[in-house]
Amino acid sequence: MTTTTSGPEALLSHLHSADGSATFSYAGYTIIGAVNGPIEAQRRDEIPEEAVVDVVVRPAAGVGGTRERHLEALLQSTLRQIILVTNFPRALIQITLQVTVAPENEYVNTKVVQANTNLPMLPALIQTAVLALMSAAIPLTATLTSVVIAATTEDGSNRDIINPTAREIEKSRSLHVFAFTSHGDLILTQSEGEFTMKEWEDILASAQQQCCPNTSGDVNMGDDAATGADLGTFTRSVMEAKIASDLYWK
Amino acid sequence: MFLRVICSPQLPASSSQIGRKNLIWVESNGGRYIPAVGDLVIGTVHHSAADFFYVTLSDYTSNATLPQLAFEMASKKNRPQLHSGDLVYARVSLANRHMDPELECVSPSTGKAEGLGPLSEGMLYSISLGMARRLLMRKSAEEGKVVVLDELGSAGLAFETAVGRNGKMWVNSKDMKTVLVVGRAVTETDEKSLAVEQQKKLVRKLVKEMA
Amino acid sequence: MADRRRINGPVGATTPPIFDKPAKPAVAKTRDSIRKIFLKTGITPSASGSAYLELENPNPKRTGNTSLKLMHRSQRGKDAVTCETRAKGILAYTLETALRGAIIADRWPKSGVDIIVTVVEGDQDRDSPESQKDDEGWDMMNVLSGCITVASAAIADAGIDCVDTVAGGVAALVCKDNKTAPTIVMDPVVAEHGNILAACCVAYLPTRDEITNMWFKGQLPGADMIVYDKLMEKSLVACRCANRVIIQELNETVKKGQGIS
Amino acid sequence: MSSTSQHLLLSPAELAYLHGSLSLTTPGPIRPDGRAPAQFRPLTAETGILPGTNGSARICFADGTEAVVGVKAEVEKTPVSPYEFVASTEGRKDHSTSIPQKKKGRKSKKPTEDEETTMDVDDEDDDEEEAGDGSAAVEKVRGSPDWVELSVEIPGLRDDDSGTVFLTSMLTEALLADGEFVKKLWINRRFHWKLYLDIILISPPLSYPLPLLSLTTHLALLATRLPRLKSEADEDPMFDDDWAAATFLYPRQDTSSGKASNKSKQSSAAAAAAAPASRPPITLLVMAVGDNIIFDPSKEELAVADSAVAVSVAEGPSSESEPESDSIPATTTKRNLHLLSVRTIDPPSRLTPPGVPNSVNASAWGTMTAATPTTTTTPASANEGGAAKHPDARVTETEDVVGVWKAPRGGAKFAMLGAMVAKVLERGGVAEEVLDGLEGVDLG
Amino acid sequence: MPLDTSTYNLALLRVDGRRWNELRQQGNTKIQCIITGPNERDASKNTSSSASTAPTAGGAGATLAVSIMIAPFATVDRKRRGRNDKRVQEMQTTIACGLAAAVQGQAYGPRSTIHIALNVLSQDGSLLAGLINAASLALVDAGVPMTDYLVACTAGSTSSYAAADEAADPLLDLNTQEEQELPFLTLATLGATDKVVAMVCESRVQLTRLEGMMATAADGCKAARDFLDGVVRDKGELMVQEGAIGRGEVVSSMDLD
Amino acid sequence: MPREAEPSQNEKDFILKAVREGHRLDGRALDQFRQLDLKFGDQYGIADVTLGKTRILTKVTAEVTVPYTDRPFDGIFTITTELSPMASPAFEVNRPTETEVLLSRLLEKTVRRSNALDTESLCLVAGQKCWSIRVDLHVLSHDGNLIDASCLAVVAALRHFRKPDTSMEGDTLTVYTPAEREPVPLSWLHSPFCITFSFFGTISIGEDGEEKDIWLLDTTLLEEQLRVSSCTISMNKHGEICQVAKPGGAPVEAVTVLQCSSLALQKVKDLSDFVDQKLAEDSKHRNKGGLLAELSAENAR
Repeated sequence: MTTTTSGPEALLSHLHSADGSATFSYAGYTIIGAVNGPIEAQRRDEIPEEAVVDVVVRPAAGVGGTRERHLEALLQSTLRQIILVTNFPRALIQITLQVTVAPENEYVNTKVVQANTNLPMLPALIQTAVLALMSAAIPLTATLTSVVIAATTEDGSNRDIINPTAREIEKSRSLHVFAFTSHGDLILTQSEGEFTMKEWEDILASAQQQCCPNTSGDVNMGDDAATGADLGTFTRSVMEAKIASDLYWK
Repeated sequence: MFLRVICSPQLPASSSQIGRKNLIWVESNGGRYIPAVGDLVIGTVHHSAADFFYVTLSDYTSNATLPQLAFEMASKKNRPQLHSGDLVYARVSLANRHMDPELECVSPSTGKAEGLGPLSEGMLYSISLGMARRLLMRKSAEEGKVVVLDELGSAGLAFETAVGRNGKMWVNSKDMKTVLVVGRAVTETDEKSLAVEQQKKLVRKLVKEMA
Repeated sequence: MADRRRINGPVGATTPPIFDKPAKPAVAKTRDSIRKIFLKTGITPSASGSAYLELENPNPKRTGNTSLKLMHRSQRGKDAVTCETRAKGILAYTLETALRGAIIADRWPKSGVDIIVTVVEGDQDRDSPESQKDDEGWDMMNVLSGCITVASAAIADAGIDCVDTVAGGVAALVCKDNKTAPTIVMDPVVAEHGNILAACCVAYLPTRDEITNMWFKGQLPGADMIVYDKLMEKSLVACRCANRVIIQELNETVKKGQGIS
Repeated sequence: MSSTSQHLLLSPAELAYLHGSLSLTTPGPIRPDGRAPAQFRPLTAETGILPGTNGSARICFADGTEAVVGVKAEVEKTPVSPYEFVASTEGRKDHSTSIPQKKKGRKSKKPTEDEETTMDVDDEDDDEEEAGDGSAAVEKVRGSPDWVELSVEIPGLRDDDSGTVFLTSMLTEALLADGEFVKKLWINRRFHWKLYLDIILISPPLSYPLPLLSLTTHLALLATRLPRLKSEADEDPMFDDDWAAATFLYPRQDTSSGKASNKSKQSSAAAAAAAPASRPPITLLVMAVGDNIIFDPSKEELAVADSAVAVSVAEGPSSESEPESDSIPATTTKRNLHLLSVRTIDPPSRLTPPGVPNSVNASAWGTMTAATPTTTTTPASANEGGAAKHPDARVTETEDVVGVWKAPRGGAKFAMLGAMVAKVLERGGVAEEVLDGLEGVDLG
Repeated sequence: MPLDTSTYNLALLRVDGRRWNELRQQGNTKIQCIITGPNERDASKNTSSSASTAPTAGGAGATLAVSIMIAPFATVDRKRRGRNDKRVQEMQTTIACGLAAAVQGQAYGPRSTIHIALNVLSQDGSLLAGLINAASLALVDAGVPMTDYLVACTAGSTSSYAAADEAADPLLDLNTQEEQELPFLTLATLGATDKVVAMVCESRVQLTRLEGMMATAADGCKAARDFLDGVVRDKGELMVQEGAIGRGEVVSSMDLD
Repeated sequence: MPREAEPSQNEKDFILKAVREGHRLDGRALDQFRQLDLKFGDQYGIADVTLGKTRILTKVTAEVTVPYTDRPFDGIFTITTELSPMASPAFEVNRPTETEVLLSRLLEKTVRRSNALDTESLCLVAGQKCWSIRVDLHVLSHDGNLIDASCLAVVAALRHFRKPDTSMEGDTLTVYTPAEREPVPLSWLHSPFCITFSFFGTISIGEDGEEKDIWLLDTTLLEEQLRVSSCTISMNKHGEICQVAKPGGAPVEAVTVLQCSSLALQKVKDLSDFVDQKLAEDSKHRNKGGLLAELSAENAR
């Protein structure tokens, strides 16, 4: 039932000027993330006991608008939950997320200023941010996995689509984004459209299934075509690869 | 049981196992240098105040302080004259999340410089934290698997180096070309993450070019 | 961290409706009275002081909603309270002038007051003909006087020491049509009076009988001061009326407070 | 305001001295630069400095503050809206009525006067007909505020800086307060002049620039000329290319010669409704220290001002029929000044750091013996502990301590404000003086 | 060669305590320049936010802060220009960096700033050149030590870029009209030398044409330098006559605080 | 305020000394460019340029809008360069730094004012409808010579871009979606490139003590921090100068500028060929088709 064509791909620490960086592409999105920090925060921003987490989301085309600001707000509040902000008082951790490829709907000419929904991009942004943070070796309490699910009705029967395409989103009744920590806790949920509490719970369940199929944390559950890629495992393997390459000489 | 993974740019001086439960440290090359007591660092003097030098360890971070008396034989009467832009090789004497790090260029126990102090002339290269860590290992060749320096040395090049935990390497030699070669050798080893054999090849190549 | 970045609003702004003929005011008010004022303090718990003001309903109604924060800000150079009023530039500037006189600044060294006035609905009588847009100025006076009153209530509510509660009032020289002679009215409603010749808005400290801010504009005939003085007096009366409301409201608040303790 | 004029630091002693010397009643205030209370700073002025503009002027004060004003005019199509027609004609009629009324009989309203006023409305209409409005429609010359665009540029200040905005609005207000000015821009029913006034403070703001800017603007407007209209009635306007033939926006006249001369000029002027001999507004800065009223205060003086107001006046038509006119000595020109707008300026003194007598030192608080509070404690501050704790402190704060200057608190007395305005308007007063002065500048 | 700088107007020349200003007029281009300072570095921070700065003497000297204000009425058809118009900012930077090469900033110490406020009252071509000349003239007048005048001039080339005819002869000091039609460049040299401090060419032109244009411009610069020098000397004599020279000394001593 | 650490005195001295003797840290010749790479996205109008450690990504987008009233027969063409903290924390969002202003101005002059893109061809209905072509330039990694790399990226992206096809029946304008009709390329007139020369003072050659200016091409960030002045020359391979900018800085002999300009022509020709070749490769790739997924993966790198 998934529409994901290719599995997630990631590339870490490939930008030279940033402290940490990651390129993540999945479900039609390609996003480049860079993390700088901990660096000196500007006086007017600094928090005495904690690090300031600043998120910048930049669209591929056009200057950021309300849409990006909204995403930034969501990301900022989510990420500072998992970053050990208290480790770096008065410091600034700066996360820049550059969208390079967003799925285009072949059937409409998209305007530069897209007034359409913010949500579908969120999971990709979250993944990128987490990877970039790890590449920058910023202490985290947990990693995140996130998924977007569209609830659609086709010939009477309800159907939940994981990682829907632009086309499917158009048709969907409601759209939901969830993010879970690697402990399996729900850390972010955003929904828009029309849905009943019951529906939401079902979707939550399938999202949980998708993001953290096994909160117990053993790794041997790899990609499963039926449920789409297991991002938790993916994140882990990416990190393992990274560490391995860092310590190639050992 | 789930292991809380915390990535940190460098291993804390002693062991790889921290007292805290459910927590291990994973080394990685990336990230920004975070001062830890005992680290040897190379800093750039930013400016000097009444009895402190303010030293930059890395871009965009607040300066570390280096007391003007924390030098060998330094006294109220004769203090070292360091100007903005000078390089200094120092040890982190105080690192605390709530305060700017503090440096020293003298061993508090012996009162000797032990190689610390201003670095004149030469060239400063930026290297990854991982490479810095490897170069700083007691037996960098065996443990750290960096043989370029030894190779260059045995190739008959005369040069001196100092490595800072903050991802800096200082190279000096009478012959400018030598400095260039050493610099390139290390940085390429770092960027292309070369294995021992490749390092040797690289050195041979560079030395040939030089001649 | 404070978002200092540009926010592009949604594309395609909406314009307010314009009705082609002015709706007649529901209640005709005598020219020697001001519209009834509803004032309530302490409506925004998060702020250190706040107030809400609404005018009696004959259209158009104006409501100011002030929330106000007293926060410790390190301000090098200034060792006194400074008001930062965020509103329409000029309005804010004038309001600031009006309030600064009342606040006893040196009681709060090195700290600042942020006064945020939200004009929920202004007198801009949208349903009057376009041609009245020139009268924006007149309307601004009404809004300003409201802002002054509501702000001072909020300041008092915040317990910031003032020499007295400031109150704003407007009086105008109007004439229905060019046949009848112009008359002076308090608290003019732009829509009601076909044409306003001059108006003046003052911020007034009744007990000290002092004026912290005055804004007069319009065309007064000749060099004679009489009309001008009359206008001023009238607006002072308006201020006193407004002030009574403030005092009353504040007293009630105090009573409540004592009632609890 | 503190942003508009650079903040200057004076020692408490200096402040106390300034305040003291300025508030002397006998022999009157002593100003740092030895000026008389109603004396303006010497200034040099010239016009027509910018060939590319319709009018331009440059004034610099002796203290070095300097401003340049350029006026540019463009022909613009008038949007035809029924409302504007109605409103503006009314507006205008009312105005013409209001004048004679107030001039005589102090708002005694007898219908007869209304009669005669409507009459003089009519004959003004005739003027317009001469002025080339031959159209059958009894169309009155009218104007709309958005025919004028005024911009102020202060070095080092952003355009949206509140100070700049305030200045802009005050200058605009003065210009538009009486509907007269915009009417000068009327060409015919379909077209009007769009006038751009760009006011630029060249030097850094050494003192509060308002008066300077206003005077410069006034001068520039005096010097402003519009090409002579050649076309008839409502057809697309055609203009005389010959700049020499261009007519002044404010018709010139030697002040003594009466109506006749300027009447002829006027009929030639495009803006027919312009009342004879009317002059653009000027805005003066007046401040009060103690009981003294001081004009054109310098920065230092403002630093200790109790209150300051900006008063805008303009000169309206001066008609022979004025009863008072005889009483005026022949030497003083008959100027008929209108009060256009008054605004209190936030005196920087409020921000000037005060000198502190020991009694009010935070350390000394509470140690003093209580006296009866002279100010009302606001109910709020009463129920709020902080203020109530040290009422005695409040006393000393409000009491003046000799030799210590304190930032003024509260506002200005009603009478004082009135006096200030009156002083501006009085015959042979400062306003007239200034107007005469500017009149003197030859318009190159 | 015709250099239309004949109509300088020094009527407004004024020297007082800390401010000097100069009305320079080149053709119909009318520029006024005011030098303020040197004063505390941080003063420049809050006030002139839109100014472009450049450190002199490799950061060891005073900083130059240049801000250009183009009056809305300067051009034929009035246009309002935003403070941070990129074109203006570019010119500011060019002037700041250009002057930094000439000014002996170390006389003032690193924490001081010299503000150069340029007001364009009327604009008719060769704007950048005009601005540069005005600024360096004002700097000299302000008694700021400089190695030499920084002088600038525009040079154009007849016939459009497409035609590659070598016959096209260069011309000097263009006005607005010429600038719109012909390819041209602005050249700023250090005094009478051939040393190029700043060079800006914004139009499409054959590479072969460059040398000719530069040569012409360089000549123009020399002429401009001589002119500026003349102006300064005249004023010097004037001051001596008026006995104002004593005041001049006060001024120069004030600079050094 | 996050500030960039100044290079230490040792670095300054050493690099200058090395350059005077004709050496660079990475062993390049003084007039040698770093490894240059250019990749196109699977969507039209995305160019990803890598020059040593400098990396720049440009994306071109088109939309139908109303032309400016003062030029009814022209389309709208904008290049936006917003440097994000990604390149360096020194770049604050919406606080254009001097670097940014100069960069965007140079691109403006090089690409826009030199009519590389025929804006009249973007006009659909005079005074009513036209194409608005927008180039967004993202600096992903900043290690010097932003200008040259950016210019190349912009030109490449524009030449790679395809805008939706349109047709006019009577006075009704139809814009076809990619699904309906294959998009069409822009009408491109010439390809200008920027070459930036960085000057490092002079050395005296020969015993007559004649001074000669030293200059570098394609400087790294460190080198740029030490240069005394720079000069950017833009031209196309036909030897037409589109723009020359030497924004102040230490003076340089006029002769040197001329020498630079002729050398620039050589370099421009190389770059021009490089881009042509890459474009050719890409189109060949596309014609094969069916490899989009692969491409996208490639693009991510």
